[in-house]
Amino acid sequence: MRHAIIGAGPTGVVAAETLRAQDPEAEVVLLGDEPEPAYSRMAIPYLLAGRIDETGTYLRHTPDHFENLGIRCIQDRVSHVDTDSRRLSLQNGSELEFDRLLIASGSHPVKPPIIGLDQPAIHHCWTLQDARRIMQHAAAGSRVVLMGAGFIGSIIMEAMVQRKVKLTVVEMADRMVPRMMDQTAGNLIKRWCMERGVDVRTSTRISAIEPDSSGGTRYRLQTDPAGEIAADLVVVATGVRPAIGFLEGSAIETRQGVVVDDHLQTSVEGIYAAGDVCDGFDWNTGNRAIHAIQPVAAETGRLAALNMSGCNTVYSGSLAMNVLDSIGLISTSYGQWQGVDGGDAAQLLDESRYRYIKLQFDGERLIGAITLGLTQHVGVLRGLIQSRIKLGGWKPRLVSDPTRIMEAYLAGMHL
Amino acid sequence: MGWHKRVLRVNLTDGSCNAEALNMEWAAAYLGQRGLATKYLLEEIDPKVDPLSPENKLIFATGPLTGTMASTGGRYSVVTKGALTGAIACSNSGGYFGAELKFAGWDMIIFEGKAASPVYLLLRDDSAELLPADDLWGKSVWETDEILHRRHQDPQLRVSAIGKSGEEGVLFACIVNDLHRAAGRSGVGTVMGSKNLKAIAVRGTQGVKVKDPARFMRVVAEKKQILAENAVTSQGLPTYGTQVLMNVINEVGALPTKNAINVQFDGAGKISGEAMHEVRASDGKSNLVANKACFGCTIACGRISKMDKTHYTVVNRPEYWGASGGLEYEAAWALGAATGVDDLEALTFANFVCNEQAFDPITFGSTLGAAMELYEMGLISAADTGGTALNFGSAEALTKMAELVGKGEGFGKVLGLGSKRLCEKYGHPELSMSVKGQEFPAYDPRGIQGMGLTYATSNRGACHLRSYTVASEILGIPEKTDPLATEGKAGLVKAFQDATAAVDSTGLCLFTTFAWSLDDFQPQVDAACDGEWSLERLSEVGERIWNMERQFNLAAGFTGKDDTLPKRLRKDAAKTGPAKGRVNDLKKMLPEYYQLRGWDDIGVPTQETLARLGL
Amino acid sequence: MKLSLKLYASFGEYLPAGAERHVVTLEVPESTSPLNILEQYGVPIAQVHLVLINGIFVPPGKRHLPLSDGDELAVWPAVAGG
Amino acid sequence: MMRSLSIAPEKCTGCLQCEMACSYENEGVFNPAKSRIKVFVFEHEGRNVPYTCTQCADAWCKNACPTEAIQINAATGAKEINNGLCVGCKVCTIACPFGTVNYNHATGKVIKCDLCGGDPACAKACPTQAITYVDADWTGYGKMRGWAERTDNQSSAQV
Repeated sequence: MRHAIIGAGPTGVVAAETLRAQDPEAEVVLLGDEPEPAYSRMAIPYLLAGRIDETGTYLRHTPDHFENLGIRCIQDRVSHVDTDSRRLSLQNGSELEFDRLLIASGSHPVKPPIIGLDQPAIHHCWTLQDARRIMQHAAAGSRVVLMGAGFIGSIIMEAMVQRKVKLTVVEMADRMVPRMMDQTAGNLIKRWCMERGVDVRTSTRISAIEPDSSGGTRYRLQTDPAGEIAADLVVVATGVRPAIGFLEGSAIETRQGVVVDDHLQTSVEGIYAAGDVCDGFDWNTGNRAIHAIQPVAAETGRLAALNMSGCNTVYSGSLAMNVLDSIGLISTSYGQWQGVDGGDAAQLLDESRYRYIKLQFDGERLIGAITLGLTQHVGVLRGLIQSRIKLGGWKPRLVSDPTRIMEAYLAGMHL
Repeated sequence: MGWHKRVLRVNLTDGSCNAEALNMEWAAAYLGQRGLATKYLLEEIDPKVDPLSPENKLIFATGPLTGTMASTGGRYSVVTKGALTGAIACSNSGGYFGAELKFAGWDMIIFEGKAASPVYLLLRDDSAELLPADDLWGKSVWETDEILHRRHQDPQLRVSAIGKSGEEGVLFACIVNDLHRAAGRSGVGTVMGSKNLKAIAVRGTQGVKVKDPARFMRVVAEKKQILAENAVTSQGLPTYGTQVLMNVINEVGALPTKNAINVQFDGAGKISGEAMHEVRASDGKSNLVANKACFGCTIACGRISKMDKTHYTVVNRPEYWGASGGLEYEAAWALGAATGVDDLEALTFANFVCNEQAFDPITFGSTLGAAMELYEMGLISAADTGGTALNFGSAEALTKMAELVGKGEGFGKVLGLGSKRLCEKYGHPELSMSVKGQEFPAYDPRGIQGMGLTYATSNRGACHLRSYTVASEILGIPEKTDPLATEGKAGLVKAFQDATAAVDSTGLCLFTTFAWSLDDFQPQVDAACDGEWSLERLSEVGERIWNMERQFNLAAGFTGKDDTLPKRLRKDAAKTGPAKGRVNDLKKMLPEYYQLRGWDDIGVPTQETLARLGL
Repeated sequence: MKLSLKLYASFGEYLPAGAERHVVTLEVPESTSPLNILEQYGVPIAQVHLVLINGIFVPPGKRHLPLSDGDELAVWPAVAGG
Repeated sequence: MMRSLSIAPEKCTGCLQCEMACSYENEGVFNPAKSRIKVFVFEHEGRNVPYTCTQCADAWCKNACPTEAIQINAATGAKEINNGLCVGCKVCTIACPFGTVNYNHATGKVIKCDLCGGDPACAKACPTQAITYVDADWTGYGKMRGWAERTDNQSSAQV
């Protein structure tokens, strides 16, 4: 039995290890297209900040980790999947047969339709190679424009601040991290960043990037509305999209990502998908969703591998959640933080201290939350949402004081 | 080490908060908490000042062992000139607040002046801010606690606050932290109210360090083991709390009853610690639901009670249905025996109200007892009280008056004067069961002679916590003495007073002394604090503190004449029990006491004594 | 002779049926001592701390002496308060 | 036999000796704010609940860690933070549904209970045996496990 895994990110690595643990005899092949040991994109901001070196980004730290586990690693890009002959075509021209396949190809950064993007010193911040290039250009005092204040944009701000660059952040939406934070929290994060010397411009669109004819900086960015921004380096962080291009023409059903069933199996038997690429379910809503986040990457990688090895395991969906550290201000979001029709919310706001907690309820259950400035016991929000605990008398107490989440959770266990 | 060596000085008049270095010379002589704060007060205010004027200061002080792992290391004291007494006031409290103050990096907070409008202090580590409290003014301690937790989004915030009684000038208002732990006596809450200071909310994340951590941990473990092996501290106190004394003290005929007209109370059994364990007929539950520790305490004597929801006081009032601080012995005595009320639930309710609105149940109960006597004499009428009949034994009178005092309304304003002023007002000053203006607690000096000397000489007015000779005279700790004898009591009182002053300056709880002696404190202090702390030095600190407090009172205008007892205790013999026919023989003990103290015959420390103690 | 036996705090469990508020009236032979009674009711002597007859403390060395008619015997384990 | 921390909340008096012992053992200072075990006080109910990591078998924190910084101590079974590998991304803090992995601003790393290498200071300091370190089979973790299973949607494997 040969298991092939496309993608050597966290999903692929967890899946490969799980397959090995489940079946010592099976052949496990891990395909990655980057010329690096398996590493974590999550760690890149810390590399940029100089807190770790490249080895600190590696997913596994034992030398010969994969070799010792008998996992064969191939560094190449898959160009086509033939579901009939169960064969992968690789970019170097060779082919690889498989019995079971996991698509864990992750995401690609989205390239916005802006004139002048294909010039030097304009980079995504996605791969280790991107990080190396950014570090080359992000010297102290240089002017850096960060295009996009989503999760990735916001998380690399601290690194940029630590590199002492002059940083401008440009975001199309009306607030920072719009897919993770509501208006209140997004605005607070913006104010926080601006107080730390970052020029944040929301509701602003970059229309073109032109060389700076005056020679003062490398580029001048045209924005709408209002004016020009000078830049020596532009970092493009305008979102990511599932990497499914190589599946074109295959029998595997794709929409936004690769469509899977409740066992993470695709439309083709024996072929599974997991991680960022997987068009799965939101556990909370029951709707289809893509959760391109680290915990889901690891969870789905493991679950898909269990199913591939014959251990029938139901995938009941993933919970959206995220944690963001924007220059020291820590925020989290969970589940349906926007709330649902007929649900109700509770919130506490202390703008002066950047403290915010918002809870969303559907009846007696917690279904989503946003926090700002909370670092203690924050995970229990997941526990409360995911255990579907009926809060009973604790709901009014949480409405009155939303900080008592840990007590609400423990009350169900111990009182 | 032990100390942070930092004092926060808060000037309420100009709104400034400034850090300053702790005077380590004074710390070396007075240790911390009670002793050190009193030294600051003595140096910084004129003892003659009106306690409710801006010139009085209010000091919150921790000890060097507060916030360490020493058992019971969570105490703090509030030191000021007492509103009730005009004497030195030092009220000690447990709960979590004291340790939190220490964790924030401070040994002491000195409040001076008076805020123009209500404020509270928000103290988070180094950050100290005075914030407007207009919206908190008029709120209870319980409401204030809840609002501040929510407002500052921190479940770990520890709040110490006054209730409405302290705002309204009830002279025995106290300061309540952690909802039901109180710096209870002498009107320290009234002083706080007079300064327009509603609350202190503190959160500390800096921790505490000690001089020799390895030795400290070893010694502390040894001493905790002593508490764990002692029958009182490992069994008696956790199971029955202080309230186990109700039957003991009634049995020995030393339970002051109905304003000390009697020394035994028929209803004692119904309001005892044992009764708190009994299953109620009404709801099948007991009054007591748990025992609770203060910070760091391995004894856990605190009572947590839940009321009977069908009791007349709380029907349709769910705010009183939750668990909260239950009856401790002194409160149960004051609210019960002193007033003749034997309804345990009514007592529990009144006690809840004392915590909720922050006033001292001892002075309240004793004052109500005096008012009841005046009422039965026909000197107070129902018209005065707003229609409530103040008969001895009336639970309704107790609970109604508790609520009125809590809010400082109606006849509660009059009761809020304390028994001394109340009895003077109605022409019978001798009916106030007080010394230096403060009501004595739950031990009748006719049945426990040493307590007569204790009350008469206590620097903060009558009090059991200045020399708890009950331990020896009744409980046999450390050894049994005869409660009806006067011989040897002067020495006993002095020894207890000095040791207690030292213990109250460490940051640890006096209740450990049921198992520990000063020998057990010494190595803990020595391992934690800079310098060498021998037993002799620690004892001397205790004696020095006692004499310093005496100096404060003498300078405030008190004299040896104030070292006395209410006439009733000296003239009216006990009617029942072992002390039947006896009065308190204070005059036999006092001269010997002065002599042992090295004071002259009018109670003034001699120059020799002062010089010996470095005063 | 008749006497009252009062067992308090954790000793309450050794009281015979019919005790109310920790007190029971007993009919005992003349010359019965406090120790006799405590043994009879199974009170663990090692844990006995306070023994009062009519409110007066009886030291351990005198707990074997006979009681008198009408005496009230009250007993506690180690307890304290304040 | 693997041992684990057993919590009996009904015995807890709320003294916080465990928090002090934990912070002293792990941070060298008496400072409950840095404790890995936390006592939650339920005033209204008169209950105190000590709470820390249950070292759950299929560790959510460990699974979510992108840098292999959470590792299992083979001797104790504890899930331990390797500070050298932790980059401070905090994903484990949101992934742990029990809320027992916390971010420490001062160090930029996360902290969690590591059973003190097999001799937990909290259990030693607890004066009432509300926290004990016992054979894993005896812990009465049933209730906790039940809860974990309810929370768990990732390991409903039908093996």
